[in-house]
Amino acid sequence: MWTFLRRRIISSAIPLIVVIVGVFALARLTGNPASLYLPLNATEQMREDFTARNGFDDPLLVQMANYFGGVLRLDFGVSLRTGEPAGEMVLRAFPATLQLAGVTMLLAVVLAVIVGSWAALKPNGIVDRISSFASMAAASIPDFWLAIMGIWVFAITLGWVPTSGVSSPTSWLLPIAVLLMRPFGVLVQIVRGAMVTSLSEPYIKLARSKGASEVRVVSRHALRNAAAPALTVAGDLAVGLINGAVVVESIFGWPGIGKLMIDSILQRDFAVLQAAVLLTAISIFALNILIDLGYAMLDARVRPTTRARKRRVTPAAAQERKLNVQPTR
Amino acid sequence: MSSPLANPQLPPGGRSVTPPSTEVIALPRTLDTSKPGLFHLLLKDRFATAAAIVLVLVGLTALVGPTLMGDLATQQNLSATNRPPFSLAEGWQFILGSDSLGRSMLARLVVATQTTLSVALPAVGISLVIGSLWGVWAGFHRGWRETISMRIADVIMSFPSLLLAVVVLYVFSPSAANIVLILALTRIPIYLRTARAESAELQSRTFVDAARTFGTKPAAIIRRHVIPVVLPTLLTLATLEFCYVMLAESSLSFLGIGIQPPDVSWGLMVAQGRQYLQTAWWLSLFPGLAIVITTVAANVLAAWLRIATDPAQRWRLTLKHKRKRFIARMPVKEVA
Amino acid sequence: MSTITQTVSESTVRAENKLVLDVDGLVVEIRTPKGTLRAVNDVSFQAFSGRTIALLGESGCGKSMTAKAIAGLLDPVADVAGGEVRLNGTDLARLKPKERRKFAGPELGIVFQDALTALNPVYTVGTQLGEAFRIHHGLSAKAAKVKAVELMRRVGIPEPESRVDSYPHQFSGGMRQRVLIAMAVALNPRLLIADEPTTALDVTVQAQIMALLRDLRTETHMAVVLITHDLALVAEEADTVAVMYAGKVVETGPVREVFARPHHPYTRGLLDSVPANIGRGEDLKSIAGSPPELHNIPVGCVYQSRCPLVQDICRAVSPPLEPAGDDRAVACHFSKELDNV
Amino acid sequence: MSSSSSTSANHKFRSPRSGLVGAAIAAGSMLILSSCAVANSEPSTGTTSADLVRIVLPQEPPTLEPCEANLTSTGVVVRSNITEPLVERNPTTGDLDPLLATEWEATGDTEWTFTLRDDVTFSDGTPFNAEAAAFAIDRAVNSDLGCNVEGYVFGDNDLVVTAVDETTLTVSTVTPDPILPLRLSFVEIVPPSTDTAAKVREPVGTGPYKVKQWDAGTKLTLERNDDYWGDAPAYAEAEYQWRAEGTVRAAMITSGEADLAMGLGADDGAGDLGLDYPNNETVALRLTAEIAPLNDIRVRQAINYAIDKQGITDSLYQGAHIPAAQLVPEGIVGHNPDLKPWEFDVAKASALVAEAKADGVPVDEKITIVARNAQFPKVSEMSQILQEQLTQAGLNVELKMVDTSAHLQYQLRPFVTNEGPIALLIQHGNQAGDAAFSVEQYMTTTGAQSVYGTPEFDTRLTDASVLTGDDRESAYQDIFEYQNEEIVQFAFIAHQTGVIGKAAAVDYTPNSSSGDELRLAEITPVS
Repeated sequence: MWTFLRRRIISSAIPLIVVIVGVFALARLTGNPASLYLPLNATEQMREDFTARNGFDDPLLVQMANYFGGVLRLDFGVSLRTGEPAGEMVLRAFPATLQLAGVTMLLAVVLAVIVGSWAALKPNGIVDRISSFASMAAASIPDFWLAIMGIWVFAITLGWVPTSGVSSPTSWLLPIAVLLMRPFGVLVQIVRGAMVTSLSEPYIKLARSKGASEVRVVSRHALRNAAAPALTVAGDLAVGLINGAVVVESIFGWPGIGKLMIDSILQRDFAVLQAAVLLTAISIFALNILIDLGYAMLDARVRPTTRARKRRVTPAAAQERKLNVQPTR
Repeated sequence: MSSPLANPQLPPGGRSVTPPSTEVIALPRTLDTSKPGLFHLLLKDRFATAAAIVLVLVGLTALVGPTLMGDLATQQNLSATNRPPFSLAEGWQFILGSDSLGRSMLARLVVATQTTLSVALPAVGISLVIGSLWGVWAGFHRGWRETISMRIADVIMSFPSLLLAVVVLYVFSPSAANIVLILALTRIPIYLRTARAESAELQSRTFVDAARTFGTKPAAIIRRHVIPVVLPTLLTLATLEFCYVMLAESSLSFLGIGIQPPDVSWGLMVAQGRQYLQTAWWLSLFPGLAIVITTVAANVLAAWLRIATDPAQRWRLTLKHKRKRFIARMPVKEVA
Repeated sequence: MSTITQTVSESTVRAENKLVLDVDGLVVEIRTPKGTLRAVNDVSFQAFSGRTIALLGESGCGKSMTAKAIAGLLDPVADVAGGEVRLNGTDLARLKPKERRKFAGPELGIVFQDALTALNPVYTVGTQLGEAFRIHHGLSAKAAKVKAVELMRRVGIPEPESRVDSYPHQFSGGMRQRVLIAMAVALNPRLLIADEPTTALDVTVQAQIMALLRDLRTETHMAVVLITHDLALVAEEADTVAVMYAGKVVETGPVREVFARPHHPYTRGLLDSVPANIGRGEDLKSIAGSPPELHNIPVGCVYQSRCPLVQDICRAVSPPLEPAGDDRAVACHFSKELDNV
Repeated sequence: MSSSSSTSANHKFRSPRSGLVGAAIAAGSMLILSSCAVANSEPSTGTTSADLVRIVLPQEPPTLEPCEANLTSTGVVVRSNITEPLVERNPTTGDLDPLLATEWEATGDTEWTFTLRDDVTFSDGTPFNAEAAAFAIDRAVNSDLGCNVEGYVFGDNDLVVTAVDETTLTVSTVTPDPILPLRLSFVEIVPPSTDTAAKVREPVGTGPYKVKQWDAGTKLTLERNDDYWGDAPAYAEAEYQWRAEGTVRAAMITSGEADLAMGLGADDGAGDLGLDYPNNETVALRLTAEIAPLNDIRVRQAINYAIDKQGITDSLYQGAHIPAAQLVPEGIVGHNPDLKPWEFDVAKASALVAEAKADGVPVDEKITIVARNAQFPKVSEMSQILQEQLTQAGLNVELKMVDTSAHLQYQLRPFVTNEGPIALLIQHGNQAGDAAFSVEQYMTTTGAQSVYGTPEFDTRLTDASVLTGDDRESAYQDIFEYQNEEIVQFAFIAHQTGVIGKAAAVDYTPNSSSGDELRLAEITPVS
């Protein structure tokens, strides 16, 4: 298990570095932010001062070397916009997104498992048809539009929840509901497909032949086997949640990392953008490792302990299972 | 003839003998003999048919709509802005109301169809072709080619695609072509992973081995034996990706770096209509509905395609629904 | 029908033998795209404690479907459309699912064909073995595990204490099949259905598995229904046999007698096709043609298209299963003539 | 997390102070959150109390550094609330009013003398005196901090600031500067304890409020400065939040979650709760008059005739904007009340274009309208109208929407020069009240935001800048007339009107500077 972890971490480090270098280079290509931060009538001298002060006139490689040197000392640079250390800003915003995304993902999984399993019990039954349609629709509504509609209906017209902010527990409802849609929609279809497959496997018959109740058959035998494909897509969905968080956090004024990233792109606040990307990428890789571990825990056959039959399961490798999933009809 | 039991030298549990059965009664096979055409199958499924009709209509609209209504879509009338829908008072063109510049919503939706599709289809197409070929190649050869390809896929997938698009579109201006390219780039790993997995599995199969034994070149094996098998899965995936790309385009428009005015796409219409939500709801509702309906139709069709292109499952589509206590519900692996 | 079952039971009942399973006129229908078809058509047989009855036939003849119907494990597209399945006098076919579950395990066990797919890959063998005890006896996980170890020892799995925590994929095929058998006999059922229990195994392991089943039968006096297409296996293991063809029983009787003097041309055809029954140098015979497709069963006798003795009556009238001598029954218009061919 | 010992906590819900997220899914999928690190323990929903006024801004202030206060997002919080300048401009009358300085006069060609109040202390207890004022001006204008106010108001020239005695301050310039007091109204006064090497995020000042708590990303709370030298403001606390979407800000007013919402658009949904006010912003097309076909004045005139200014105002802004004829609106020194907007006359425009074409001007050359996404409400709609109307006049017009950073490439020197003729949609706000601030930037040949000028025009501009009083006023009025007749670098569209959402429970009358400087002291509860 430790060998597996170590290999996984080492192999993750390379993509991580590639992501950071890529963002660093791309960000520099968006142009010198001097005009954004200097007065409109700033002189050439002021521009040069600004550029030199922030090191934007060094060759890209030197800038990059300086940056990575700083990162190794946990110095992520200073935000152009606020003058605060970028690392601090990112660490402050990160928990907000983590909480939002965590609760959303948890709910999405729980609800999708319930709805997906229910639908899989009778493929083409009424529950199946309704949930299929609902899950497809849920996954295809533009999130920003849903967010504004949600505010209009539930906050303004009905007055049930605050429009936005993080002021009260009920503030969580709308952002979560909006963010929930896509992962829920996708997961319902995955769970349903996996459950249909799983429920038709011979081991379900075996369980029934032992007199296992329907609940036991579904929850213990079918679901445990269906969990693997769901877990596989969970990683990609979590990355997708960051996309959603950009939009949702902007609209609801959620002080998270999605909004911080988009703001820092708009404001060419490179230090903050890089720190945010770094932290996001690290957490995504951590998540992927957790998913691998979860995968191994769920299914002994892919457990990497047995060196004899080593079969490393990356989410990529696991992707092939996803395709074995039965279609939604 | 002698009785078998009069044959004591038969070793206990020894030579097991199978009766000379020539044919196994398995439903899929028997029905496969009738080979209903794909189109014929489609007609049997009401939902899939409806979905297909929707998509064909959307496609036709995109093709001919702009020539019919292109002028109408740009014709401004500042004295008749934000007219509500479902009224013929202003003429049939305004059946879906008018927008904030007094242009016909109907005409704009029609023109937007073309823009939307001309972003979504090429983006899906490019990523499908590149991702699939790359994946098949990587999976077929395995080894370092596979490893490196999968690492690249990991890199792209581990960075939120929307943010990547935002960064890239600030570097290069947000033109339709750039949007297509960046969306295609971020979605390549999806096909790459799938194609690789399928191809890796196929390359170990007997018929591929057989072809190898005959000295067929890898490229030819891939072309003749691997791609035809992998294609249905990838096409199904592409249908789903079409939805994703449409949504991504609308999110980019919301952030102000998608399709730029005066061009118009559904996503842009939703994004721009959001500020009129309380005064002119139809500005964002209709294009939003267009996105949802098209997406759901594509989803339904993808689901259907997945079954229809799978010979082992195809027969299920011909199953008549029976309103009985246990309607046909689980796939039956075999009936024996 | 009752006359037949009567004769069979009278002949096989020994002093301690009791009627365990009484299948009477069982009909199973499958819904398919081309309409409903009968996979099992009016099948009747009985099983007695301490005895083995074999259902013999080619793939698709309905024998497995019969087994699933008895065990209540039919696929959703299939239904029991008629007949009775009485287990110790209770008609299982009429029970509600909840009631029926009480029988699954303590009264009725089933051994599946392919142990690899039949065992749940994500649970340890011990967990799965103990499950029946947890469900029916309400044992704790710990107590169930103790029972699982006992069971494993009983079916001859070496080092059960250490292997109880292994996963199915870590076992060999034969061991997996033992596990499956252990699971079926965990609660000492009165009836054991063995559905092609050795098909997936190689020859030497087959023998071991069958020996195990035999021992268990002797030990617990359970009735065994052996589903198989293997004539040798039937000859070795079964007391009585019911030969099935296209969803129907065409001939029944004590194995020894049926195999020595088949009354039905199909049974005979089967026997002739066994290499061991043919002298060196003779041609191996096979039955020409193939069984009718279930949705296309002809009027009259189901075997008419392949039968060497076919006459006009066979194409018009379906021969009923009628007594044919001691403990035997056959469904053929010309069973008498068969001996003379 | 804040100590939550707010004076207005009596009616508020307080959740347990655990640092963990407690998420539980009860039956019915009801989500119960006991507390969380991002959520404040003081939800501010509920009715307005006289103790707290809640304001929602379009964006979080990047910093509260007073020397950046001419940035709208910073100034709207800082100016006249946390810190104060020596003098302030009355947004209604345009006059300069005393604030920390009671009197000021020109005591030489290049020297001004200010007399300061003697009863003022900073909120940290340090006394305000001439030395503090000199320190603050030095810090903002003469330091290496790169303060925004330095570039915006003072350009390159440093000031010589001298504290004569406790209450007397002299400020000297290199060249005569008749509007130095106005320029100094942008310099917020900070105590000498303020960092000179770096900008500060949470400043100390002499204003009626001081920073109480800043939960970055979430909200910013100011509390009353009890040692304030002037009248105590009505509200004990002010709470700022920020939402990017205008519809959301408007919704917070209608749902009672905020008392004032800044920067709304006409259709954002504030309804009756929206207050219009002139915000001193003017929208215009700036034409690259040296690139064909825009180098022909007839084409530039045609563009002016082709734009239906009234139509745009009526259809997009419900008539609240005012069709413009010049760069500054009424109320700014130099505004010419006699200038009438160019009439909307497509025929005339077409005729001018045709005339130019006949003379060989390449009027078919593609002209690009460049506009900035989300610069002001309905900017994209306006751009599309402009494109359509210029096309109607017979020009070949394309529209290009860009983001702020890209827009600046067009707006500021060095300009984008390789994209042919460009009509840049600009929004200019004159916060200072004097036309000089506008014309220096937009009309001189070398102005940072000017793409065209003539030597004669430059002379006029230089001459006007040193004049005072009525001479100054009429000189600038002439300049605006001259631009419309001889230069035509601009096609003016409208003087804008801002919308502030205001809950019924508070009293506030917005003025032209409300968007840059929202004075909390002017907000009172409805009695």
